[in-house]
Amino acid sequence: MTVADTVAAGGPASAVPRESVTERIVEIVSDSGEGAQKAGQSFGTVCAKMGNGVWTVEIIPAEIKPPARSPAGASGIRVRFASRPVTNMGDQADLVVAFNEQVLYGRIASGAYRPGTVVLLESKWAEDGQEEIRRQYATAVAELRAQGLEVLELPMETACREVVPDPRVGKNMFVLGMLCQIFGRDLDKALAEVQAAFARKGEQVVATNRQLVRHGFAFAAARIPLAWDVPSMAGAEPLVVMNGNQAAGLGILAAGIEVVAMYPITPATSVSHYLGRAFARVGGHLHQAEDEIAAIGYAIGASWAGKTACTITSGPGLALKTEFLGFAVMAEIPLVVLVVQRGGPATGLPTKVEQGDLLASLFGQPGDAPKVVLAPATIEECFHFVVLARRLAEELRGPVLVLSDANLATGVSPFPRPRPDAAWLAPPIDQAAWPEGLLPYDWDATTGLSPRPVPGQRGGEHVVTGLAHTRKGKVAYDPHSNQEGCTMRSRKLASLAATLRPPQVYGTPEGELLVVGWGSTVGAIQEAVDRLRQEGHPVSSLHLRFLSPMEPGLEEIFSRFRQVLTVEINYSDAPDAPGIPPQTRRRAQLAQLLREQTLVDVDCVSSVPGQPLAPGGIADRLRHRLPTAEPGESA
Amino acid sequence: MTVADTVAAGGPASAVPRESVTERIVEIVSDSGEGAQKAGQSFGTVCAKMGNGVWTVEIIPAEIKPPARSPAGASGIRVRFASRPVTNMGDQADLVVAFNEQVLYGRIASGAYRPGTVVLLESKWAEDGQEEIRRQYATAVAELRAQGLEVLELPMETACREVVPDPRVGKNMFVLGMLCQIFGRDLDKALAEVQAAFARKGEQVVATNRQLVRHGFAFAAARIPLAWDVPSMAGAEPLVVMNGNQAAGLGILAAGIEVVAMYPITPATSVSHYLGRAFARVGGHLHQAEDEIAAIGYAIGASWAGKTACTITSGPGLALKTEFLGFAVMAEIPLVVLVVQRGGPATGLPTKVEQGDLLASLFGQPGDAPKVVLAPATIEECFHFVVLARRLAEELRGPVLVLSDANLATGVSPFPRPRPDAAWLAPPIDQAAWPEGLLPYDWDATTGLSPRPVPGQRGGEHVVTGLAHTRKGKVAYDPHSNQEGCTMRSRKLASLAATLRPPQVYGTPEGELLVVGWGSTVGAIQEAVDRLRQEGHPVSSLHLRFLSPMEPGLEEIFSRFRQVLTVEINYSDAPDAPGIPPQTRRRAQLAQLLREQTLVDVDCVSSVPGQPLAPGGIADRLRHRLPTAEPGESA
Amino acid sequence: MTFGLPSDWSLEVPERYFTLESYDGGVARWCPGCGDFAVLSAVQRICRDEQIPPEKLAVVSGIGCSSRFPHYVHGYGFHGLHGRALPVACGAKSRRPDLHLWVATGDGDCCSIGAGHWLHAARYNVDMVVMLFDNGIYGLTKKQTSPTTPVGYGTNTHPDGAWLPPLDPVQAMLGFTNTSFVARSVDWNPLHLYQTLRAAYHHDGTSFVHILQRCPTYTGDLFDELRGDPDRIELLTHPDGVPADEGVLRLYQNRREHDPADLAAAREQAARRDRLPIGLLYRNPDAPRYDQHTVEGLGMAPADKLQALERELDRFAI
Amino acid sequence: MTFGLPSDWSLEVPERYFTLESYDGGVARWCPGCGDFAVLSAVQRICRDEQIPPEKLAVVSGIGCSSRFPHYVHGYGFHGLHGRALPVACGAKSRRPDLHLWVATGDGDCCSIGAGHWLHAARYNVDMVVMLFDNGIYGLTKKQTSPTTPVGYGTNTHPDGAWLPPLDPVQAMLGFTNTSFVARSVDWNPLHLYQTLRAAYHHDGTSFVHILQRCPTYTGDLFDELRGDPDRIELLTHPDGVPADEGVLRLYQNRREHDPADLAAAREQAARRDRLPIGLLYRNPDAPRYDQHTVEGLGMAPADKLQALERELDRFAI
Ligand SMILES: Cc1ncc(C[n+]2csc(CCOP(=O)(O)OP(=O)(O)O)c2C)c(N)n1
Ligand SMILES: Cc1ncc(C[n+]2csc(CCOP(=O)(O)OP(=O)(O)O)c2C)c(N)n1
Ligand code: SF4
Ligand code: SF4
Ligand SMILES: [Mg+2]
Ligand SMILES: [Mg+2]
Repeated sequence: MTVADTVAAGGPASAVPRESVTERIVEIVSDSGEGAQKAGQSFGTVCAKMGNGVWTVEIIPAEIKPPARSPAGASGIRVRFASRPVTNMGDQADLVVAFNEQVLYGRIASGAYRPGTVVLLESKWAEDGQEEIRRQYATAVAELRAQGLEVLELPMETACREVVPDPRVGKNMFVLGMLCQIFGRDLDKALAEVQAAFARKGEQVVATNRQLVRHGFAFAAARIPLAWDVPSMAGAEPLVVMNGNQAAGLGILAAGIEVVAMYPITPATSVSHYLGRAFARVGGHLHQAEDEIAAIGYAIGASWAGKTACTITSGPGLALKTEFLGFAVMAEIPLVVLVVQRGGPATGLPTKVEQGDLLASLFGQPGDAPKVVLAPATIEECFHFVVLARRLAEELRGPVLVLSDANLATGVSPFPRPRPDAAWLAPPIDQAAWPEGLLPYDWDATTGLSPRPVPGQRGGEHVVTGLAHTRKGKVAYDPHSNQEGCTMRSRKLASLAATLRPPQVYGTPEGELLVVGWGSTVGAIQEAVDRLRQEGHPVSSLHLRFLSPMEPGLEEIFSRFRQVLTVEINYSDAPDAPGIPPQTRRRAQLAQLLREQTLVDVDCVSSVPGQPLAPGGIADRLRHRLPTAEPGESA
Repeated sequence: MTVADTVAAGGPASAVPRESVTERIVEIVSDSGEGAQKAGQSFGTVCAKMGNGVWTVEIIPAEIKPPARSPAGASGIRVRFASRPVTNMGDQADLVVAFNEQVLYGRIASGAYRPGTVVLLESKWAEDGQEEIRRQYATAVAELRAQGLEVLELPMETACREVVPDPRVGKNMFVLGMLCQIFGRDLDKALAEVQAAFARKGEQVVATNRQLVRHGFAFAAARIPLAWDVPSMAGAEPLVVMNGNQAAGLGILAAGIEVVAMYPITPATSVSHYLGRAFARVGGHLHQAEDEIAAIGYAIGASWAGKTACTITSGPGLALKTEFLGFAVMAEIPLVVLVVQRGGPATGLPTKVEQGDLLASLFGQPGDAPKVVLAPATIEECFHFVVLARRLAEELRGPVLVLSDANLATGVSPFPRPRPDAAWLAPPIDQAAWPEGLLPYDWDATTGLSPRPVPGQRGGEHVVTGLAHTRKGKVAYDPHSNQEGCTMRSRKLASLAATLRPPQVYGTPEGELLVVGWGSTVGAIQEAVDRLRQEGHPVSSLHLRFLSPMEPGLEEIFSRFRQVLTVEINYSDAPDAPGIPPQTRRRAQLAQLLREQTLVDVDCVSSVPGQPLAPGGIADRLRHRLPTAEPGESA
Repeated sequence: MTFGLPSDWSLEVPERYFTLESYDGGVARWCPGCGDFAVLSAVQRICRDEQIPPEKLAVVSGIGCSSRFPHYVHGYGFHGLHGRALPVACGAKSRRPDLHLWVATGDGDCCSIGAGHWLHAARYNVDMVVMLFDNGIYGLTKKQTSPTTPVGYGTNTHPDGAWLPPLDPVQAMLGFTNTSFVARSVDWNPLHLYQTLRAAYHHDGTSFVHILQRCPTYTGDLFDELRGDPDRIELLTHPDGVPADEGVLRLYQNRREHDPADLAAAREQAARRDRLPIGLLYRNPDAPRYDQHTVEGLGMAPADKLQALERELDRFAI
Repeated sequence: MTFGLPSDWSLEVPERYFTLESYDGGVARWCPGCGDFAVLSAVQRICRDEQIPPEKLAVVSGIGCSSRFPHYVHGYGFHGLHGRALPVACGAKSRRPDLHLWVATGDGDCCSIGAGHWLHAARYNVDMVVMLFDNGIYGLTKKQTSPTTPVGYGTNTHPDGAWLPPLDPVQAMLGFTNTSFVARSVDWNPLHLYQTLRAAYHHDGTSFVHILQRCPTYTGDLFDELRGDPDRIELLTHPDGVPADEGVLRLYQNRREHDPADLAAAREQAARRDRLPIGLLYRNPDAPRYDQHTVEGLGMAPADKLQALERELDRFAI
């Protein structure tokens, strides 16, 4: 008897054997304010604690408070958990709990479900007072089934009423209980989560919610004929679970950065929400400036006067920081710039995913402004790259950009707990006397590096300026000084590049197709590569973390593949589009950099859906570029 | 007897035969405020009127009022005139008139002179009251002669005293007279210039200055054994003479642009100085905004509400306009942006020449912001490209950047008088009713083009926004709308590219080396090519005027040369620099674009001296990359 | 392209009458109870009562919840960049005296990132109504401190409470040069709001209206005191001021006859901390208007332009 | 890298005495007769008289003639971007209470492109002296209209004369929130300039000094009337104000006892057009200082940081 049939039939969980699977994707969708996200986060944590790999991502409506029961208003959460580490939100969901039928439409539109996805649907709407709503509900259920979704209508609110007067607050915990039963989760762990989550609100609240969880657990056992198990993976090293913005915030703490100046902008703001609470605990100072220009100016002022500071922003704010970034390069002021990318251009798609700021980060400044640009690929790297960035900013005496994105910013996943090290912390401000006769820009002819006198250092007095200047920091308009200054600043990137190792190929070191990516897409790309390899396609991938300077050895790596293409979430002209001759085709951003640097005909598969890439979607777009696989290889 | 000897000997002009030459480069250098520039401009005009090709460029000190007799304080002018059109400032000067010896050092440092350059030097310093000055003078004269300059010491001020009590005001006109004698210029034309220049100051002043000119003429005849003639060229079509900023200003008038919003910044400001006087005469409105962001915002507001407006700036201002440029692309607001490039990054070299804003113009915006980028190559094109830009901005419904530079902005040269056409003028604001049912963004699927409803058009009401939006202009966050919008905006560039013709190769269509350039360097590059070809080297050049989209057919053109390289005034790592492996070498800006687009191994010869390129300098840097020429070819 | 069609400034056949629906831009998507709704309907009513042709209506904004305003008005809207509404508005008006210009801007949009433009817009004094939606918070980005957030008020960027004294927009504007109209109203009194905005609409020059606007989602309690106790408010009355309806007079017993021509008195009133003055604080009908200067040369005939152009070329002819 | 060396906040052996030369940054390159010279020597004298160690001297500026200031002072200088001196200065001070901070900014730098930061700097009120060099023009870029250029005054961008009423920086600052010190002086009276800047230096908080500065090159005649007729000036005197030397008292016969604590009176004085008040207009020693907040946590021991960091990680541990 198929899942479809049992679900259709309903009945107790005992009606089906508990099936062991390697991964599941679950969604809870609702109107905003119904607590779906809290339930999902708790469920994710329980799974993580039970040793699963987990990736949760919130489903956020466009407006702050959309009207109830509107497709555009879908609010909720997706939890993907597996018997191995999970690095992305995956493809279509296996199971979805919905508090009303309308919000499902929004999710279906963005391709979240497939035929066979099980829908546990609140059934109260069937008897709603308004005839209109009853009709909407009936139609929807019919349509959903027609599309092949397995709909199980459940009186969840009615069941909750047995515990609380108003189910609107509370049914989320009831759902947590349901999910624990369906996936055979340890109920005590769930109850512990509830304890932690509601502790502040007092014993009574805790008690009620624990009651709701137990109730949902029992309800599912009695009414939902589904029973899966997702076994845990080996290895019990201590973990932390958080999103990429929290990880970056913690990275700032761990780097010993003491001043962060920002101006609110989605999706970067939540970093400062975290810092607003935590920064003071490590003696840090968060400055919310009057605008983005003032924010970077404040950070540069703080860096100049002492320790390397940080500014945080997203696309439109990055645009406003363009001039000051050029100044930091010219005057050689260490600075960490965290850019959480969103959809562009202009105000674009404030809450959505895009990797569109790469070229602006490298080339945004009029004149030549060489700077370091890094891109963390995972939530864990959001933490470690900030620590790295602070060090590079000081050693290279200039700004370091860290390009995260909305996908990393909102995705929540466990990773090994970092072991903070005193060496990560910024050293105290050097106030010793400045060495006699040492110039403020004592450029090393080969590396371009030079030590920096900090205000307070006796004998180091000088003026920093955005004008062309000599090694003494004196304004100079002569040809030699300008050529030397530009050369020294560029030389610094070369000296960093010399320390980098070639990136590791994922998969075999040669083959038909090499997929090159950067940033938050690493997990989805590698999963796609795995699937294609299983189908017997000789596909490998390469992920870049240094975008400026780039990691070495790319030509050599590319030379071992018949095709090289990038997969990116930014715009490129489709090769087959009308009136787009190859010469004038506008390509994806990393592809442009790779072509310029390697002269290899690097193609690109890119689009701007505003969504993270799903492994299945990538595999589909790559598959038709591949010769049909020889069966042999699939072993 | 050589020039050297005669000059050393002194004596009357009659002592030497008048020698006919094809070109001469003359400089007048002095402390600032001694009127050298006025004299030079008048001399240039006289030469132009006599049918010579002319290029004059002012020599501007770093400070506004540098101390007297300081090498850094060199102020003055260079006049290059020839028997053919002159497109650049040329190499070293043939003749220099100096009001003191110190300012010559500054010019020598920037390589303005060669052994054999004749120096007509004010001699009063030899008897100066201060012993220090007398010594400086003596040392300098000795050093100059040691360097092979032909110094002729002349009591110019003493001579002027015969006409005016204070020679400081007046000696410049005396020098104008001298130059007219030396180069056999028509004295009446010079006197007419004086008339025009001083008319406002009254008869008395005019009379005195005419007297000074005559006096200088006679003085030279009696005391300067130099007599050259630079024959005029054929063709007597009406000419205008001006610098590139004046030409751009006139272009704005001729385009029918009615609103220009700017914030002062060197070297762009002089456009608005011209408009400040002239714009009102054609009914235009010049707005000096509170900053660059407000300037472009004001221009965009004016464009949105009616006729296409213009904003004018340079590097640091372009940086501040980054965000609004992205908005204009996203909302599809026509806009003309004139960027007069200067040295960068940051405040850089405010008065100096650089072509450093190309990549920032193309890629400065976070997200994908396709826009048109043009670069006039001559002063004449500064006029015509603005007219073109206004039309393109409207047809493509978006911003068009016009990249001029400090070289075009300050160079003065004659060109054929434009014949303004009513068709160049912006059409009146369309206030007819908007066609029923026509959407505000009715994108043509192939071209991406769409008509624009202007406020006041009944039935065209809609909202423009920087957020992702549908054809109705409604905010939309769904994958399809964003992909479609990005595609349509990019498609517009392709549709423009389809109308462009491949650029013309200068020289033979195939050979050893193709030199590719853009912007103000065209004249210097082509002169360098001429010289190399005369030496028998199979060298040609190509000049690009459209940078986004690029002119087609480049691969095909490149394929006919063994080497292709760009010559640009922006930074690139020297190929032989320590620790610069080819993969991570940072190349000149156009070179990067060409490599990405054509995958041809385009090299670059570039530097950032802050000076315009001289033909000789280019030829030298190219020569050693060339196999030694076969004598045969030199014919 | 649509360009090149004959221009026609007087297309008005047949007679039209505009109803509230004529200005309906579709369902407004603010949170339930948001003060922005009240402002929207006040403006729509004024447009109706003044019979402004929708195509002559220009609504410009920056970014923020309040800056969504143009999307909900049927007319020509410009939903621009954060903080940049005012320069865009001034540019739009520069050559279009026929447009009726309204600007919607938030306390963050206007007083934080837009502060420089705000100060200069006062100097330009072009004819427009500037509605400053002050909810004491960054709404759209979800509860960060704004310049007008009260000291000690908890936000996501200052969970322990904002540290800096809140910026007083009215006192600031009364210090700006060439400010010509400064009024204050509250979203929860539709009558006073309507009269205030209407007075602003009729003023020739830039009319700043400081609107205390409720944000139930993030600063629900911000105005509780003012709303709970009308005596905390002082109603400014004057023949040249904001006309006060019956209902308004009944509600606000504290009144003061204040001559809006008196700048010193306006500054005094604005500086008070015991009560909050609402109504018209200052008005100077004679302040120079930049838009009277910017229209010079408008509509010059192409033939004349070409002639003038030739004369310009003559100056450079040799 | 120079980092990692032991920090040492008290390196002062042996006793040092600083002369004017100690603050000499080399030949100043302003035009002959430029008012900037007077300000430079006044500041250098104050540094000498206050015996500020040059390495503790932080001079921040934007871009303009006046913003060349840091280059001519021996100390740590930050010659930044046009209009952005104030955010940089606030950031520099945020964790360096030991630095003596001076800001040089022009009427264009501060009041035009920097206006937004200017308004907010008043709110932050960090301890620094802000010298506003007002020559009524854009000097460095060669004579374009500035916000303070008088109506009708001819410039390169407005040859027929500036059109807008000139911005009054003092009235503006007196309208800003949390302004704590506003004074005015003139470059041509070194005594008064010195005393005013010294009073500013001793104020705890942001001290704005509006300096009327001569630009012989582009606005040579701008202050002729004021300089020719000292009676056009009114000297503000008060025990809490700027101490007036003999010479100053002799020159300026028009005097007014003005209590700088009285904001209303200050605004009244600032609004006067008959005479120009110089001296201290307003001072509030009790205005909250952001820099007292920003130093919190300064110098926390690494060990404590690591401990706190582990506690932070615990919050995310599972
Ligand atoms: C350049 C830029 N910076 C920041 C943002 C993010 N942002 C959008 S709205 C807003 C502030 C909204 O507050 P307010 O202006 O008071 O309007 P409200 O939402 O409260 O009505 C911010 C910071 C942006 N869109 N663009
Ligand atoms: C972003 C930017 N915009 C414009 C300029 C050009 N610029 C340099 S100084 C200046 C104004 C100078 O006037 P002011 O601030 O009054 O200083 P002053 O020279 O009069 O002392 C301008 C517009 C610049 N350097 N950077
Ligand atoms: S968040 Fe506040 S201001 Fe924004 S729509 Fe909701 S209630 Fe209104
Ligand atoms: S231009 Fe004016 S302000 Fe600038 S240095 Fe010269 S005199 Fe001083
Ligand atoms: Mg707000
Ligand atoms: Mg000035």
